[in-house]
Amino acid sequence: MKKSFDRRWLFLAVGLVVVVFLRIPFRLKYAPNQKTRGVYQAVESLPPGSIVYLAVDYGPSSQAELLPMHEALVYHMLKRDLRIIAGSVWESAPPVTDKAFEKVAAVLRKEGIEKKYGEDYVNLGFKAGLDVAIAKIGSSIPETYPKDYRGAPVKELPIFEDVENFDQIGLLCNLSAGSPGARQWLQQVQTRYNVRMVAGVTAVMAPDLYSFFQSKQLEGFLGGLVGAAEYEYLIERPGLGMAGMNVQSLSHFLILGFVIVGNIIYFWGRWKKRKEELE
Amino acid sequence: MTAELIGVWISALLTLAIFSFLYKDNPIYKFAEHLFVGVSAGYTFIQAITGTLIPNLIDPLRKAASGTDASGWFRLGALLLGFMMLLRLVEKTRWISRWPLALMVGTFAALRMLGHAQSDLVKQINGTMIPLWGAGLPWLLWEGASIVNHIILIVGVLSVLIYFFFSLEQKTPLKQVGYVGTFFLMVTFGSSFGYTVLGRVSLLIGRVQDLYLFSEARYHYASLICSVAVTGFLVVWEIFNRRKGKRGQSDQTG
Amino acid sequence: MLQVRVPILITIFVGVFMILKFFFHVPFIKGVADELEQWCLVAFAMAIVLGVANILRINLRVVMKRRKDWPYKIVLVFSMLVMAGVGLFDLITRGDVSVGSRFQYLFEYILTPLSATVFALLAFYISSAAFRAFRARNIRAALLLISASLVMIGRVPLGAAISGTLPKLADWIMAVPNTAGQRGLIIGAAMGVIATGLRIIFGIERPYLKGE
Amino acid sequence: MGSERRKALSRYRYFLPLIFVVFCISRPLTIAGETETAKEAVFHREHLNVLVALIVFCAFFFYFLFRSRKGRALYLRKIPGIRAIEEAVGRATEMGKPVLFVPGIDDIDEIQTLAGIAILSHVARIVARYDSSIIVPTRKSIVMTVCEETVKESFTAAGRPDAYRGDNIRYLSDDQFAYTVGVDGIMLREKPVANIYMGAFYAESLILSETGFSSGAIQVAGTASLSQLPFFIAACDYTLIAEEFYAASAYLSKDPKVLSSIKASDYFKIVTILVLVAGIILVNVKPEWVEMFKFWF
Repeated sequence: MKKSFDRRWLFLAVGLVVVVFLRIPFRLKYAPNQKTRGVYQAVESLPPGSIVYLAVDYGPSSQAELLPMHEALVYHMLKRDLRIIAGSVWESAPPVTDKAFEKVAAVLRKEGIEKKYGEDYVNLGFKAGLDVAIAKIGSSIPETYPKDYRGAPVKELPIFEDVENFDQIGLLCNLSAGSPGARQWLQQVQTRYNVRMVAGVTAVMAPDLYSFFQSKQLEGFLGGLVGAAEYEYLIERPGLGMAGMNVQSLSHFLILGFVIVGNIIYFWGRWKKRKEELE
Repeated sequence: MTAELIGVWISALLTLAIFSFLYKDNPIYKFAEHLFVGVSAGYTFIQAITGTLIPNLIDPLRKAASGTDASGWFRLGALLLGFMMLLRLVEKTRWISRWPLALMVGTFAALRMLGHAQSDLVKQINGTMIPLWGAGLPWLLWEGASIVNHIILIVGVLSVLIYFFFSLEQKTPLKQVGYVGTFFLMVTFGSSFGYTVLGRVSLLIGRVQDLYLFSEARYHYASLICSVAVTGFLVVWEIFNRRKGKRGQSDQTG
Repeated sequence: MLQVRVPILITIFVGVFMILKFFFHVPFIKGVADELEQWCLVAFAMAIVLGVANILRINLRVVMKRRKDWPYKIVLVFSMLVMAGVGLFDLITRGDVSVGSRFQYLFEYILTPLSATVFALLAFYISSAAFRAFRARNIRAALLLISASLVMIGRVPLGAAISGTLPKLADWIMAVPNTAGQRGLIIGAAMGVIATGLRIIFGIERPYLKGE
Repeated sequence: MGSERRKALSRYRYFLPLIFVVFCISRPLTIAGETETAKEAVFHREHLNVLVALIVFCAFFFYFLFRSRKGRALYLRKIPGIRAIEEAVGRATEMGKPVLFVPGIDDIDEIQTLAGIAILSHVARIVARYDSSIIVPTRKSIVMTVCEETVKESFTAAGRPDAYRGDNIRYLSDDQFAYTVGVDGIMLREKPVANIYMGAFYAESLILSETGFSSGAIQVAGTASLSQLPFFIAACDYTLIAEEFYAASAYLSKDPKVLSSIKASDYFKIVTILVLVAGIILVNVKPEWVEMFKFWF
């Protein structure tokens, strides 16, 4: 085994693949799995006018993974005339929520659909208290958030006309990058109030959610950028997720190649050493 | 607009400065590194004030002082604890800080222990009591409940538990079961490795997408100019180092 | 006595109190336990001052003695003071540090790109680890590698393009053997937590004050 | 302080939890009748299972404690990673380089941090005995404080209070990656030859172990953070997995009191497995009883 190999060649290879292929898109075949389809079907199944509670629990450092699916979900929901109440128990999340709403509203405006703040969507902002805050939101939304992120009393907002708690919420959708996140929402709200729930999480968190999907507590979930891309494919609106998919695919194969080459070198070295010992 | 423009330029420069570490440890990187450590320490400091001290200490005390909620006075105890922590700064009174430390350790050890016992132990055992026969399950399925999947699940959980058995003597048959457990552990680690690769590559894609965004004309090609500047600096620095002779040992990580 | 015994008794007392709160619904116990939790949070926050003092002490000493890399330490201390100063200034003048404040500006354009980029470095390190560290030294290591590879290619569209079975296989690995291993690990770890927790509450293990 | 009083106090130490256990058992019995009618039950019924588990655990614990006091040795299998810690410190001494100990990146409210610090106290003692030095970078200021206390006490206990250097227990930064970068810097510039990672880890595990791997240091890791274990397994010489990690401080201390808690968790595990198997059989044979059985979980 060559010890003197400079690992910076590997860095260069990865860097080049990402930088170059981000600008050279090619068509890929998507086969969204049950979890992704579950999220899509959950959103599709809601009658227009239903209210979705969007729990945004991630900050700018996880934007790369979660913002694409965040935008796709908000787009899909608003386009289907669902109304969204968004809140967060992460301090750095509310600006991200605002950003996603503004961006999607602008896109819809271009398509000729006008969506209004306070009527079709609202950002409640941050609530301190971690798990405890989630439990409180579960018992009463307007009591936990007397004012929205812009300081307006929520009871005066049209969207809150007949919303008290999760009995009036059609779907709970959680986007999370850690704890508190999907697990806590499952424990504190989904189980207690038996509300329908879907989630979108970072890839590192995704393996955790398989058992909740199996136990049918979650109707579906999106894992990482791939989940976002599959969702964009389902709603037929390519975005940041699909834009990154070719690089994502190629990088995985590149890393797989590294593993294979590394092992070939390793076994070759072992074989040579054994041959030398025999001689 | 100008504030945003300056911000974008700073972001682009700092992003590239951190990436320059991939070449080797260098002054630009070190600058960014120390900036990062400093800024985040300052950030935490402010977060502690706005996130905890104001809502959990000052607000209740203020309420108590104004007479609306007398129970707020209890928070003086918290203040006292905090001050006891700060007494560490003086050598003579250092030991006093052990009291609040003991309090915190005791509180959280109990809280976590109970939390784990409830959510991890009990719930996971409950989740593993699954039907094998009689429930009309299909034999084999890719997704969802099937007899084979359930058998594998149960065997996996039990064998991993046995692997963690510390009183196990050598050469007992149980040892073999524990060995099977390690197979399950390795598959678990492998799959979480796979998913982690997925996530990290996505983050890199996110950064590069940002750099492409910053290289647009409206930002005056910030990332392009910054990358030329960073590369230029590295070249000059490298030449300067070589001239200085070989005595300067490099901090190369490669 | 005051230095060793009292802390141990405090730990035991508080630990038992928290356990009582978990099992019994008595308003008095609940009230005291909740208040204790709040005290801990506040003491935590006040300890940040200690951290800052520590940073100042260590770095200023390096600067004074002109040790290696001392100019960078000035950058560190200076940026910390600026960030904290801007935050305090915002707090006093605006009353918050949320969107639109100078503090938020520094956060968005300095801290966010820095931390996100360091995160992104992980993609490079993973590829290097893949090449140099992930060896099929034995059957178990081989198993780790094979399952990692299947999940990696099964989850991306390019893998699905190669064969329709790959995504299914990747999903099966995640849902069945992975879940089994996770559960075993979680249950085992919970027992470790209980053992450690009890040791601490009973005062047998006191990491913060060893020796008597 | 008089040894008499110390003895009395140390008995008291076990007495308190005992009172608690008795209390726990007696309370629900006396109030069993009223719970049905009371609007808010005094005893949290849904937590009964945890209570039973804790009582079983404590029972095993006291049984083994009692047995070990009688002088019977407790057998535990060997864990290679734990021996490796001592070897790593030994090598650091030979080369005159420091040992780096990372107590995870979580705060003191995480039990993994506490377990890591318990291990630190043993490692620091070995370091003091070998007359080597130890660097402990921390991410939380309270963890720093606790580590200071721990290392100082360990050096004192080893008879080398003079060798303790406060500068080596450092608070780097609260930000995860600023901290990581700081530890990387220590690895590159101060070149420790033994890196020991014990505690809760997140994304930084890969960066730390990769940098350590390329610097050629001996690396021993221990964590119960499941998603980070693959990286430690790949890049470290030895890794303590989940429960092994929690047991490590007991192994290192060789104190019968601590060891008996490991024994207790082993026997508790047997009970768990039996309950699990019973549950699975019940689910299949008498599904109609399952709800009653599962009520306990």
